[in-house]
Amino acid sequence: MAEKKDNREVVLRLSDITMQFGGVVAVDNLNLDVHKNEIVGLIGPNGAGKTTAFNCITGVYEPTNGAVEINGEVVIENYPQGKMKDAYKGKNQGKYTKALTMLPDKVTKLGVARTFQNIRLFKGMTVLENVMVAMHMNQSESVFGATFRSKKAREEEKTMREEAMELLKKVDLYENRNDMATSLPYGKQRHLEIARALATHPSILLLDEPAAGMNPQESDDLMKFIGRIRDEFDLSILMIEHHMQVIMGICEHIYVLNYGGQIADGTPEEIQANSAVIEAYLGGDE
Amino acid sequence: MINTWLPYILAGIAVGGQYALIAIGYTMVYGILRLINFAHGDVFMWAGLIMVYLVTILPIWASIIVVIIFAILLGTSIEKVAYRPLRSAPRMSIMISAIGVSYLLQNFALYITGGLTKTYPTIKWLQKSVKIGSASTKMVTVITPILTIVLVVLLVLLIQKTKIGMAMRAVSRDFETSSLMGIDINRVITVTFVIGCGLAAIGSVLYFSNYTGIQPMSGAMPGLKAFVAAVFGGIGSVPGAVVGAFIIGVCENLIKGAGWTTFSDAFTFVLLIIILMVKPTGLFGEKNIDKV
Amino acid sequence: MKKFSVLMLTLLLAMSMLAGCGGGGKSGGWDPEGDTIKIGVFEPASGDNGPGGKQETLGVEYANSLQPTVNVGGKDYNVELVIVDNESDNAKAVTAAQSLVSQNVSVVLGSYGSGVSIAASDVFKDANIPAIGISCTNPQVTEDCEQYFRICFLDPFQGSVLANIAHDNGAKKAYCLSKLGDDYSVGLANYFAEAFKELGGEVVEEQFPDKNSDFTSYVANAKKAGCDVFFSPTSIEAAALIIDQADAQALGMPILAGDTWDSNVITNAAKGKNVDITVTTFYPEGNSPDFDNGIKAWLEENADKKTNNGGNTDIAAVTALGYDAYNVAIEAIKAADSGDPAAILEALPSLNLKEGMVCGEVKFNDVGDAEKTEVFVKKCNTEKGAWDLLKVQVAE
Amino acid sequence: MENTLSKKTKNVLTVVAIALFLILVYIGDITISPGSSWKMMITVIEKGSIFALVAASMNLLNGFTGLFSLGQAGFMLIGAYTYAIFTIPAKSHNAVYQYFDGGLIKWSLVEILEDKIGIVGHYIGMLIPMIGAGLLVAVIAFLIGIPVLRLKSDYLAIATLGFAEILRAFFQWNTLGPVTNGSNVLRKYATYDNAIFPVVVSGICIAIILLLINSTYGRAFRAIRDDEIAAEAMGVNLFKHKEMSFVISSFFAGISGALLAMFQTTINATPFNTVMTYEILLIVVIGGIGSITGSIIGAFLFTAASEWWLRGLDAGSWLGINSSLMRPGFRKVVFAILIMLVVLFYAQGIMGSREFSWDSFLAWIKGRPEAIKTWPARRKAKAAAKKEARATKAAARAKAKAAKDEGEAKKASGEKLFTALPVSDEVMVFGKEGK
Repeated sequence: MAEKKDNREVVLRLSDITMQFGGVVAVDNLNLDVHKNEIVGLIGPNGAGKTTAFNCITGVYEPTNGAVEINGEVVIENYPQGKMKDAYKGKNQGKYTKALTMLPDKVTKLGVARTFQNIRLFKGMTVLENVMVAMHMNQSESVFGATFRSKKAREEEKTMREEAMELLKKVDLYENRNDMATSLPYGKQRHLEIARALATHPSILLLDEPAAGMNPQESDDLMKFIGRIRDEFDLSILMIEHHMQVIMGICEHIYVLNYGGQIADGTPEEIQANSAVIEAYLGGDE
Repeated sequence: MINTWLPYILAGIAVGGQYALIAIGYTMVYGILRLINFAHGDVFMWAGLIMVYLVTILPIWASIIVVIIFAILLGTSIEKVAYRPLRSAPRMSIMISAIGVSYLLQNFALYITGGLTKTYPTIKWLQKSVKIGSASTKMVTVITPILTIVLVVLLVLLIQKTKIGMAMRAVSRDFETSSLMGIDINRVITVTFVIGCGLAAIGSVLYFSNYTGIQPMSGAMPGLKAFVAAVFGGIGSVPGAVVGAFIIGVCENLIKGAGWTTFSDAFTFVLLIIILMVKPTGLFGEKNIDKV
Repeated sequence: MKKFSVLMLTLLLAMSMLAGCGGGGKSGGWDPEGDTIKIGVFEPASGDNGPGGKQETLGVEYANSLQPTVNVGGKDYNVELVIVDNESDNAKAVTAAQSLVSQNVSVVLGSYGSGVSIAASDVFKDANIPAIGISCTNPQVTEDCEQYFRICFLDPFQGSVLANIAHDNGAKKAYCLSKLGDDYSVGLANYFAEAFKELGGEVVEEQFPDKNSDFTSYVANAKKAGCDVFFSPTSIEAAALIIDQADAQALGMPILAGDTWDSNVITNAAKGKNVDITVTTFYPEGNSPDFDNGIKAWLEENADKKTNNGGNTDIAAVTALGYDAYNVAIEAIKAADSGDPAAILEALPSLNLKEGMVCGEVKFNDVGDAEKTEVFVKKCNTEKGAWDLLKVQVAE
Repeated sequence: MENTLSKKTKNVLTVVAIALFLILVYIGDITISPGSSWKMMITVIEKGSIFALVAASMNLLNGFTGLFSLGQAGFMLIGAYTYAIFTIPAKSHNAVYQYFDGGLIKWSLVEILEDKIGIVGHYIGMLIPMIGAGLLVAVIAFLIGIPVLRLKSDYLAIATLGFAEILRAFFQWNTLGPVTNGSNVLRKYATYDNAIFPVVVSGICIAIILLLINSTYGRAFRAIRDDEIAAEAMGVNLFKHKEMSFVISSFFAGISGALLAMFQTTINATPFNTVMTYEILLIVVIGGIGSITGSIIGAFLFTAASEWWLRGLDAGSWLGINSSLMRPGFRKVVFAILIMLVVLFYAQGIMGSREFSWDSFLAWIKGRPEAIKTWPARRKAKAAAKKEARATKAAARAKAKAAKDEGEAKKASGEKLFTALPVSDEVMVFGKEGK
């Protein structure tokens, strides 16, 4: 594995992350770094454990072993306990001794926002409301004040609305702000998911197959868009993607998973030349 | 000591066996459709009610057969009319539909019976008094657990060994994939309802032979308790439902025996909440992982 | 503007709320120009007390068939019965009563079951319509409700009679089983327990919840506690199940119950079983041969009425009381010489009826209760499936 | 959009409409004589408004937060008892608590405050226990919520249902008799005199629920309803918001319980059973899950139909139709069938998830003459569409059958039915486009 040299600070670090469901190891000893303002790609064939890795970072799953560091602080850590102690099939058992868990909303509050592989917009709400939901966590008025429309609540609602509008303008959805989220065309729904994630004021953005289902023209636009928001919002981005065009076009560093295990990492050029990766994609047996 | 508690334990085992026969319907339907079939208890009640009217024109043995057929037809038609059209609808809608069907069955029974309690026909053999140790009880108390266990063993064999049983297991594991694999989902569901309602009908014969009054609400409480038994045993698991039902039956009667009669029904729900908190998958259930 | 309108609205709401607490009801009207006088029948046709309510309604209907008109102010009016089902449910009773009031009834008869009567009493009170309780024996029905009268004896009396019967039969320890949330049941059990304790007895009290159909454990509890008598003032619904279990478990002690058990449902359930049932009641068959024969013939004529009576022509005490209640109402209308509820209400306390009453004379005291002094004690003949009159207990 | 009303006009319209309604109810209750059949309407308005409140509170949970809870009857029970216990006049205690030596609490808040500050105190004495009832219910809901809100959909439903039943048994417990009067009725407590009282209280409460739903918290609730996982990923604390919604909903259920106690004038625990919860749920469904307006309309329709309009079905004649089928119980059968029809064929209910607004209302009114005029044409079009749909369905069926036959033929000829899905077609892209 190629040693990675980067002087920027590490904002997200996965150490020995292993996720085992019953007897199946979905993610096997994943080590990954995302540096400040870096765009990192996570690729691998279907079922390689990419989304599971995302779920471990965002607190949806508790990893079976390993730790997640966000901005230099360990926020998630676990080791095989209980029944898993004997059933554990991964590496580095015993290396971790703490059990730190974090719910997804807390992870989001730490500045890690995500999108979903199968779009998960709020169906019963308008585009604008979808974005405003993501700002809810940053408002400070109590439910009582909000219900009875205290001065603070009105001000906060107003700022929220203005900010959401602003954001929608940036992602070209301003015209659609009052449409139902599900009535948007597919590509715009993807944009909205990203806009919604941005509304949580993240420093790290996790994109799960943002270009899925897009044609070359659309994915090209998306690529530019991702680059633009990275600069505009000062983001570090970790993305899962199957469109190699996109991955190779914008990622500075790429990690490759297969059957849960990490088979390679490096710059796009290195990955393209890596024989293990080619084998994984072409299928070694055939 | 044992003599004092014997009648309660006997009653508990009997009623537990009857709950078990109802609970199987709940657990199988839930296992496959992920639906609490609220109307199941009312199908049970209707099986009892129809028996009352049938014995006036048919001999007892024939009535029992017709009652079982009737319950099966009722259950499967409920599924066809009220659940099948909603299969792709949100889970809440199908549950509401189940509650609606339950409401309809109860009110229809209310109309038919005029709100009066109907006395269940006497099946002499089941209702004759027997003495066990120092306690005297009805024959049905002795028959119920034996019959229940025999039926459950047969059912488990059916699920484990036959092709349709395999299909049922597949569907309960993964609804969509099994339908892609060419399993006729509708047929599997129909068979599930046939088994569930048939057993409920047998349960009704035993239950109402023991507690001979039937009124429109007669199915509601046993239904809820049977459902709790199914959850307790691990929903989707037939042996689990049976074990759960026996435990609930016995505990309920012991609680009454201890003088806490006000809480005999509430106890079931306390048990439910404890099990949901401590081990939501029940005694024999399996863990499900939500996909994100 | 928005603020202003919100303020206006709040003010308006606040004002109207205060206003809502004031105000009051008004008396209903009876139209003398018409040709009918309506009598409301407030009885359960479904729920726990459905069977009893239906039998009571039969008595009213039979009386109505004998005397379908009443002469007021020299004009004959048809008496129309307006029957509503209170579903044996305290919550539904209020609206059921309200629907009677809204149909302009002049007087209300009923109900079987004390709970629904208590629940509805405020509706009749607000509308100022007289109500005649038929077999609601709980004292609370007529207390503090000037509009509620009653033509049967009360539970404290019945309870002490029953306690005496138990005591006279040598019982030392009594098992009392009542139904949770049923005022009649809990009330009578309480009066019985009080009286029985005064006589030096011991009482084990238990209650069973709504919708319960498994009485196995209660019967077992009575046996376990070593009681000498099983007292269960319950609805007919529960009664049949209790009898069944008592037989199956060989209860081995006499069962004692109140007026509700005086029904052919009980005798049918007890037929051929090994149980010993004694009840107290308002009327024994055979006390008034004219009435007995008349109603039996009437039941035979009307198949659906017979079904409501449980499929045969045995006469329940509540049917006889229902018959009396209708006649009391007619007499009250005559005495008031008006179909106006207020006038009838005024006329009722002065009534002193003996003629035509099959369950003894009716004369109301200050509270509005007819002072009945006779209690009939019946024992179930399990061979024939019929009631045998044991004795007539007269209050001192 | 050109003929929408200004905000100002709408507010004026709302105020006027509500004021008019309240005045009508108030005057109606005073002037309509008890013997008039219109009196039933007043009763329906009282009961309907109480059920509108509890339905709205249930909708807040089920329709707006996506929590399928069936505990509403249990919460109403606590509310009703709390209110009743503190407002029974001192002199009536011995009569009410006759089996418990007059009970433990021997005073009435209404009387105490009335003595101190006169008639105003009387009303305050009614309002305090009513709000107290809501608060107590909220506290109990908070405690219940801690364990049960971690459960998912139907498990949550059955657990809340279970809690409601436990509460019911608890309130009937004889040991608590000195406070709750055991299983016996509580009565003689203070009640309102005019139908306007429950209407106004319910109205205020429903208005608060509406305000909540339209606040940022309401948005968070709806986000949870639409997609729990996404909501959580957007920083919405699931447990906190579910608990919030559960507690607030229960608070209003408690208030409506107190109102129901006043309406009924006597209460005991028995009727607060699962059937009552089901009825509230059906109101919500008829009105439309996710529409407060719908819940209000549903509540009035449900109450009016079951207590008033359909009563004739029980008595043997209805709308001039006489039938021997119409005997006691028929009303409920008809009613249950109507409900099933709504559930199966009109699943979105009356309002769907829409709310009332003057614009749509006026548009609807304006649309009526046109709609009536074009009705025959639309009916024709509908029939044609139906026919077409039937035809397409038949065609699809035929096609499916053909496909099936083909499949069977293939199976017979030994061909594989399922071809493996391509694992990754990206390889091609990878080879060609890589930099």
